[in-house]
Amino acid sequence: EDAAQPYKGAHLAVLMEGHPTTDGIQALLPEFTKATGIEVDLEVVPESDITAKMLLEFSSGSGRYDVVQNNIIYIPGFVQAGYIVPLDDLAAKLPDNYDKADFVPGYLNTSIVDGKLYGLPVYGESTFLMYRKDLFEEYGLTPPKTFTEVAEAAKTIKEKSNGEIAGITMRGAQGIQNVYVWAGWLWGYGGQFITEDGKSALGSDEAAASLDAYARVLRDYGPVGVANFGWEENRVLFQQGKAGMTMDATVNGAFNEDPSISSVVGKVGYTPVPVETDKLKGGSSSLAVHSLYIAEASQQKEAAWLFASWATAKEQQIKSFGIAPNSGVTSQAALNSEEFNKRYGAFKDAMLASIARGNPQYLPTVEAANEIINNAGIAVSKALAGSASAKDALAEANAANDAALSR
Amino acid sequence: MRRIAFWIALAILLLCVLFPLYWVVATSLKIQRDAFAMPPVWLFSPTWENYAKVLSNGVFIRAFLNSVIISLSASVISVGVGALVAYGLVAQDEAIKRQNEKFVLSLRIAPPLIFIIPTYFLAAQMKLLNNHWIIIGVYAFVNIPFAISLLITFFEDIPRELRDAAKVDGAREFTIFREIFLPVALGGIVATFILCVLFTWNEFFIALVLTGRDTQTLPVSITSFLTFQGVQWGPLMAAATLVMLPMLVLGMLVQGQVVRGMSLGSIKG
Amino acid sequence: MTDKGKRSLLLKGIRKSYGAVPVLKGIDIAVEEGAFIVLLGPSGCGKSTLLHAIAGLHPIDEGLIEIDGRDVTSVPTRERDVAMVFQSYALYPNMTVGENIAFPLRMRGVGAAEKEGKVAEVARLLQIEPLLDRKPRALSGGQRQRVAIGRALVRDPKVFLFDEPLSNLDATLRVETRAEIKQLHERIGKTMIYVTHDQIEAMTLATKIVVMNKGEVQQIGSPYEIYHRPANLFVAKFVGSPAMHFLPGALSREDGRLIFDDGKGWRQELALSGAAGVGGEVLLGIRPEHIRPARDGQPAIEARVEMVESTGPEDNVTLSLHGHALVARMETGSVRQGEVVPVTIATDKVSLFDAASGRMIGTEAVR
Amino acid sequence: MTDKGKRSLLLKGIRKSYGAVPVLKGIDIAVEEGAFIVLLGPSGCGKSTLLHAIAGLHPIDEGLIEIDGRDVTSVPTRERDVAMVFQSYALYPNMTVGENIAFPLRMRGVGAAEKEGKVAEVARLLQIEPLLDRKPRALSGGQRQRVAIGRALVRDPKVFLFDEPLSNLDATLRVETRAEIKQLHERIGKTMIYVTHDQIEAMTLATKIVVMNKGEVQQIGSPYEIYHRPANLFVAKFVGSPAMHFLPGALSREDGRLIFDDGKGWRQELALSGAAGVGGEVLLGIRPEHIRPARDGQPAIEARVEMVESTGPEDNVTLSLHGHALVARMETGSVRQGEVVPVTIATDKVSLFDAASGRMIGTEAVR
Amino acid sequence: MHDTTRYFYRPVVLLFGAISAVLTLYVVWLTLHNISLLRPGRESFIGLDNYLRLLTDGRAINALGRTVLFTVAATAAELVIGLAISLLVDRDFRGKRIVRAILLVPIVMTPVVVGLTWRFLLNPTNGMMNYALSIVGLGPVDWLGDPNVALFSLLLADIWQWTPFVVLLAMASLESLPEDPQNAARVDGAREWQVLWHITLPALKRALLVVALIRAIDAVKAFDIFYIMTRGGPALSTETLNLYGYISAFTNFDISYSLTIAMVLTILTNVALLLLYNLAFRAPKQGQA
Ligand SMILES: Nc1ncnc2c1ncn2[C@@H]1O[C@H](COP(=O)(O)OP(=O)(O)OP(=O)(O)O)[C@@H](O)[C@H]1O
Ligand SMILES: Nc1ncnc2c1ncn2[C@@H]1O[C@H](COP(=O)(O)OP(=O)(O)OP(=O)(O)O)[C@@H](O)[C@H]1O
Ligand SMILES: [Mg+2]
Ligand SMILES: [Mg+2]
Repeated sequence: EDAAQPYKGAHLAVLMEGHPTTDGIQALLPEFTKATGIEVDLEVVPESDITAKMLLEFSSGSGRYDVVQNNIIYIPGFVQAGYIVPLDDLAAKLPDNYDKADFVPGYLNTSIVDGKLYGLPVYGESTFLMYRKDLFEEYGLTPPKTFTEVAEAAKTIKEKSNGEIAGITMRGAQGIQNVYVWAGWLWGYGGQFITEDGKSALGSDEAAASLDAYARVLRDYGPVGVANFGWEENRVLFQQGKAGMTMDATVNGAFNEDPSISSVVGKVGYTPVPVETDKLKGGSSSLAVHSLYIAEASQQKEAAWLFASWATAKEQQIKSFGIAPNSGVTSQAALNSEEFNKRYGAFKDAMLASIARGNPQYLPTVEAANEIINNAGIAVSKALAGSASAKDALAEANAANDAALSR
Repeated sequence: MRRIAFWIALAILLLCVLFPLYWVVATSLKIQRDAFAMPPVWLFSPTWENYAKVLSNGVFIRAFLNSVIISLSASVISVGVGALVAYGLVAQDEAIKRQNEKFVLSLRIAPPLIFIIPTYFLAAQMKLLNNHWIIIGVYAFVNIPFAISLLITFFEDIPRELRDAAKVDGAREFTIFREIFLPVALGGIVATFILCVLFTWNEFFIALVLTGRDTQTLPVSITSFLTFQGVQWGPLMAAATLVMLPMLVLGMLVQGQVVRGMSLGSIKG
Repeated sequence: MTDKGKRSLLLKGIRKSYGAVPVLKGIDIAVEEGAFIVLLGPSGCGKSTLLHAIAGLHPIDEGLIEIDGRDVTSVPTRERDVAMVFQSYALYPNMTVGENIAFPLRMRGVGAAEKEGKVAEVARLLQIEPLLDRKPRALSGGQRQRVAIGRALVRDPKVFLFDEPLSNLDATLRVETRAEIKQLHERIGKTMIYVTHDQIEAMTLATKIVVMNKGEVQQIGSPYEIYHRPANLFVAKFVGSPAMHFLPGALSREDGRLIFDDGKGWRQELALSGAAGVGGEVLLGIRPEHIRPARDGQPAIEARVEMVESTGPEDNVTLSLHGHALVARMETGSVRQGEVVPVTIATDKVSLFDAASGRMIGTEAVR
Repeated sequence: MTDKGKRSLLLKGIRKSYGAVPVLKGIDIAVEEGAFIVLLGPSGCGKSTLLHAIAGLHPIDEGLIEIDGRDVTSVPTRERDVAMVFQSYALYPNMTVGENIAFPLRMRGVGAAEKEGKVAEVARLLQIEPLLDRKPRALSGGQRQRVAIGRALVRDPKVFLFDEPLSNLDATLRVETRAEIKQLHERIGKTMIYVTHDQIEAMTLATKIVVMNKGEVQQIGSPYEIYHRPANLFVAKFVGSPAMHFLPGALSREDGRLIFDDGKGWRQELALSGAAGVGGEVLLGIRPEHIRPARDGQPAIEARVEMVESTGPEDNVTLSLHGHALVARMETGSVRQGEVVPVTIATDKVSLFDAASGRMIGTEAVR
Repeated sequence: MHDTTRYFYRPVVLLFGAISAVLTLYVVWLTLHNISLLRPGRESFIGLDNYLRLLTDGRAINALGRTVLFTVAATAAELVIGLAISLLVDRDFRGKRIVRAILLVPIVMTPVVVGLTWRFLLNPTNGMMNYALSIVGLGPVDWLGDPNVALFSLLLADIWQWTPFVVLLAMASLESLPEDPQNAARVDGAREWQVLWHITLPALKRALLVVALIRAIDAVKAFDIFYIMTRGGPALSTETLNLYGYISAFTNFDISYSLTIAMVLTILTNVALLLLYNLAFRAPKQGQA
């Protein structure tokens, strides 16, 4: 065996989400193989289905995948089930590609459970409020700091534009879509998903107030059809200039500022997600991170670590701008690169601010996270459709979540 | 008058069918901004960029080959086995036939959920997860009942006397099946085959769970354009168009084999 | 029932019902080798069903079928080695005429050259050579029927089964094909079972005729026997066209002479053998050809010509004879409507039936 | 061609091909009201195609079809108001026998009571009453055919089209049904076009017979004309069974007497009218019934009996006559094989044909 | 009589029977536990709890109602429209082959793409449907955002996608029909629609019934467009039982409960199928075999 390539001949199976980051890694793989002699079979499946596939694989225990990628909200579940391994020892043994200090700290911290590192962030983002500077100026509005102000601004925009422009647009589609955005309101109103003693907290008055406000502002000043808006519809509507505000992921900034698809380039202001109260249980900006994990069943954990640390290293992240650019890089070096500033300068500061305030508990991170999100999504959807009051809808979700938590 | 009504009806029909297709193809040829413009951009200079992107992607090409291999093999097996079973059943008494047909139809009822999880565990045990055969087998298992139910219908239209005559002429059952039933019911066989191919060609859920990197099929591969950060509409639609083309060609080719009134003139009365 | 000679086909107590409808009610037929059996019977009496049973296409409910001494009752069709012309033709719609005819040979693995030769020969015989490349759907009814015949004739089976094979052919072709079948039979001597409604076919082809009615055998006999010595009223009525006339009356023997009296004034001396039922109620069966114009000097009955219907070669003449309307066959144009003509009855050829049982009780002496 | 009377059907220059195969090559037929037309012709000559054309089921390539004076060439079938018995029966498989027969009435909105009555009547007539509730596939061939007939007879259309309607019925039933059709025709006087291969049907039903060959009309005439004065060799040969014999020879007139000489020693005086072709090559047409046993005193020819074939009522006897093999019809049992019998030729009934053109040049005087 | 035809179907039927029996037992066994993919090794036998839970699960019962509504509506509409289309194109005209291939387009299109496309077409602000409506002065309709409309919008997409299935099979059936009975009906004075009603449709009956059954079965299991277009929303208004089962399995990872849902759905569908089948193919009367 070649001393410089101790893992030559290893054959890694990697499961990743369809994402620009993945495209970048895929394109760079030959370099990795050349450097280490490790062959990588990269399988790409859509983000929405990857968890199912991964869990089936983990529970069958066949050790088919060495490295997998997923949202950090699953970490507690995976750890508890013993599906993934801590990386600290590996990092100590094979530190070559790993530069802990280079990761955006907020991102890396999400992958640490009980002091142990379980994942390497591949990409991350937060949420912020986007508003139309031109309209705000025209109608004499200032960027809202509270949700009440959001509602007022939305009202003004809708009325002053004679209903031509929606006051605000947000995701309404049932499930992770509406929960992802509504969660900002929940936290911002002083609510939370789960109490410290592990009970569902959606029955609280804060939660009800936040949902009531969320539903009301969308019903009254939102666009037609918002109840089925996902990330895409929401983004497109805003970038076509048909809405005065939106709250969504920071990556949306990249779309707003892309002249090949957007008609609001340069007209958008970015500001953190508002809060309604100062008695917050957590921030109203999200911290959404997707990391690489090493499977417990893997027979070649060291090679797997080499790959994971290589794929998330700053060199690769910077190179990826030339392949499949995206604003979700996790390396500070990449964030500060010229390329990044050129592309995403317009919202970079707001983005970094949001990340800094980002709430890693933004979505529930317990074992039953998915189910809780699903139940909450139904409640949001019901309130939005008016088929139940915010309070009743949440009460139902609360009961369901309690059941799920106790299962 | 009637002719005009016919052509108008046909035009409306084609419009309804083709509009979404037009949209898909047009989007694949548009740059992103035009794709979502409202009012729609009817005139645009096409870009081949999306196709170039899809075709330069080795994964897509491999998935294409996987899809071809898997859907053709599974469909050939399904129609082959289905036709044999259908032939056997058509020859039985009414009661036996119905009883079996009911059973066969009921096999189609189970949602994939029910068998996908057990199958996954089984395949994992047998280390077959990255193997073409497991997915071909599952697709055959899913499509055989379907093929049987349809082919019984088509075989039943074949006059009983033909089987009798062939028996008198010294044909074995299998020969009758091959020489008479298959050709005479060709229209039905072709329709069934097309549908089986389509089902497997487009099936997503089973493929997602049971395929691995080497066996991934197009519908799974295509969803890599549905990312956490949005749908890559241009490449997705280009890929969708590319996925559709071979099926349309296949449809046209095999449907050309069908002759109207194949069984005419075979019996009197 | 014929029992002599080597038996090539034996049917014993064949019963078959469709659901509750009995169609064959115990058929017993024994066929010696090389016989040409014609099945006659009214539409729906079970002839086709019987052929299907022999071929093994429908399972029978009861009974025994032997071919060449082998019990084939539960042997599959393929192994019974019979050839059959189906009443409904049952052509293979996906094959050309040539392929249809060649099919049975192909199934037996006959070599290409022999196959082609045989197909060509059969096609020539049936005058369908120009059609060999057509599909059945592009054929006329008669052409289809000929293909169906061809498919049987091309073979050399143990038994031939023909189900009304010539019904849709024109007279000329029918005569020719009939002659070909007869020649074939004489040449290869295979047993043939032949269903037909054409009396001339039946009479000229058969070595034995089987008359069936409602799933039962009425009479088995040579064409001559069937026609001239019908076993019962049914057979007498069914065979022959125009049909036999039946005059009810009584029979008596006077001075050793057999006298039929219709009770309405017609007394007729008969020159028959047998005639057991003297004294009882009888039916006198007279066929059209038994009524003839009286030649000079013959004892004549006056008959009025009620109607003349020409069939071409001869006229069917309806006569009023002692108040009975009887049809006679006469030379074309020999009588005219309204005329009164002297006729005689061939009193040595007529038949007598028991009115109660329908059984034949007297007819001409056996030749 | 008949031109008198009101025309109920006129076919003019009908042409039709299947692909490159011409099937009807210019058919002209005019039918006066209430005629009963029988179409005769060899299998595949285009009879069914012609009926389909009249019914409007196949578009024709050329020509004109008029029904009751109205040009219907491009009128849909429904409006032509014809009833048809299809050669293939074309029963509705999903309907019972009763529903099949009632269908045309239903389509015309006939009331329930009337419908039931008519169906019952037709069923009785065709002896299918017990089958009214069965589906066609549970019927025998002849039963199916009767249902097909019933579906036509139940109607009262402008024209009836029958395509070999009785081919699968037994003789008795055929005679009865034929009589029913004839009666129906006499009663309602509707035009009927009737295809058959049965000569007796043709002769007894038709008011006019149309003989076709290869898509062309050969002769149109009354049954008597067709049989006794065939327009050409084809008609002479095609009509009549056993067929007419043709002796080649030369014709001459000696002392005002017409003499036929076969060149091999047979000279026969003929008592014919016409006979234009004296001196040329001719064919002498002799039908089987023109050869009769010579009565005492008649000029006789010695004929050797080569073969006797019984058809039941009579024997077809093959005679060797001046070296020619001729079939004659004789009374059953009147001659035996090997015998030499004296026969006469009905020299006033035979026909003469021009050997080159095939046209008829002389036959018996018109009655 | 000795008949080899049973060897044509017995082995396959037996094999399928065995596989499904084993599968059913295995699945039933799983449903008696509380298996979650997130809790490996912590599952326990809980008896009929999952079934009891389902009985009282309002979400599931509503989903069942929606499944029935969707299935009936989709099957009926597709059958009628599909039949109409196949009759329309069941004649000879120029370009028939092309038209037939084009008619396949909707089933040829990948379901994911169909869902996305329709989602886009039905987009209330940017979609083609509302654009078309606005041209004739109607709308906008909130196709997918209004809980009262969303299910019907999905129905629209489903009809678009699956009607060709009916068309393809109906055309194949039509092509094998004998012409004579239809001609006879014309001679008997039937108008074209009467020919259709009295002769053609009865002849197609079996094929159409089987197609209807298959479509109904597939509609019960409809997944792709639901998943892509609404994921059961808004306000659960498009959540069918099958989708609920899927969500239980792959969102909640509650395998046992999901299999319980799937099992109950399978049983209910089976019962419905048997009833429908027996109704549709009533035993023939005596002597008509
Ligand atoms: N679809 C077709 N394509 C080509 N030729 C055809 C087609 N249908 C019929 N023919 C030919 O047309 C001719 C006339 O057919 P038709 O059915 O009219 O004959 P026919 O006189 O009724 O004969 P038959 O007495 O046998 O019923 C036949 O020679 C037949 O082979
Ligand atoms: N599937 C069936 N169900 C009930 N009865 C049937 C069935 N098939 C035939 N039959 C009846 O059985 C009897 C005999 O039918 P078969 O076909 O043997 O008659 P056939 O003697 O050949 O008559 P034909 O001369 O009309 O062809 C008929 O009365 C017929 O109605
Ligand atoms: Mg029969
Ligand atoms: Mg014909």
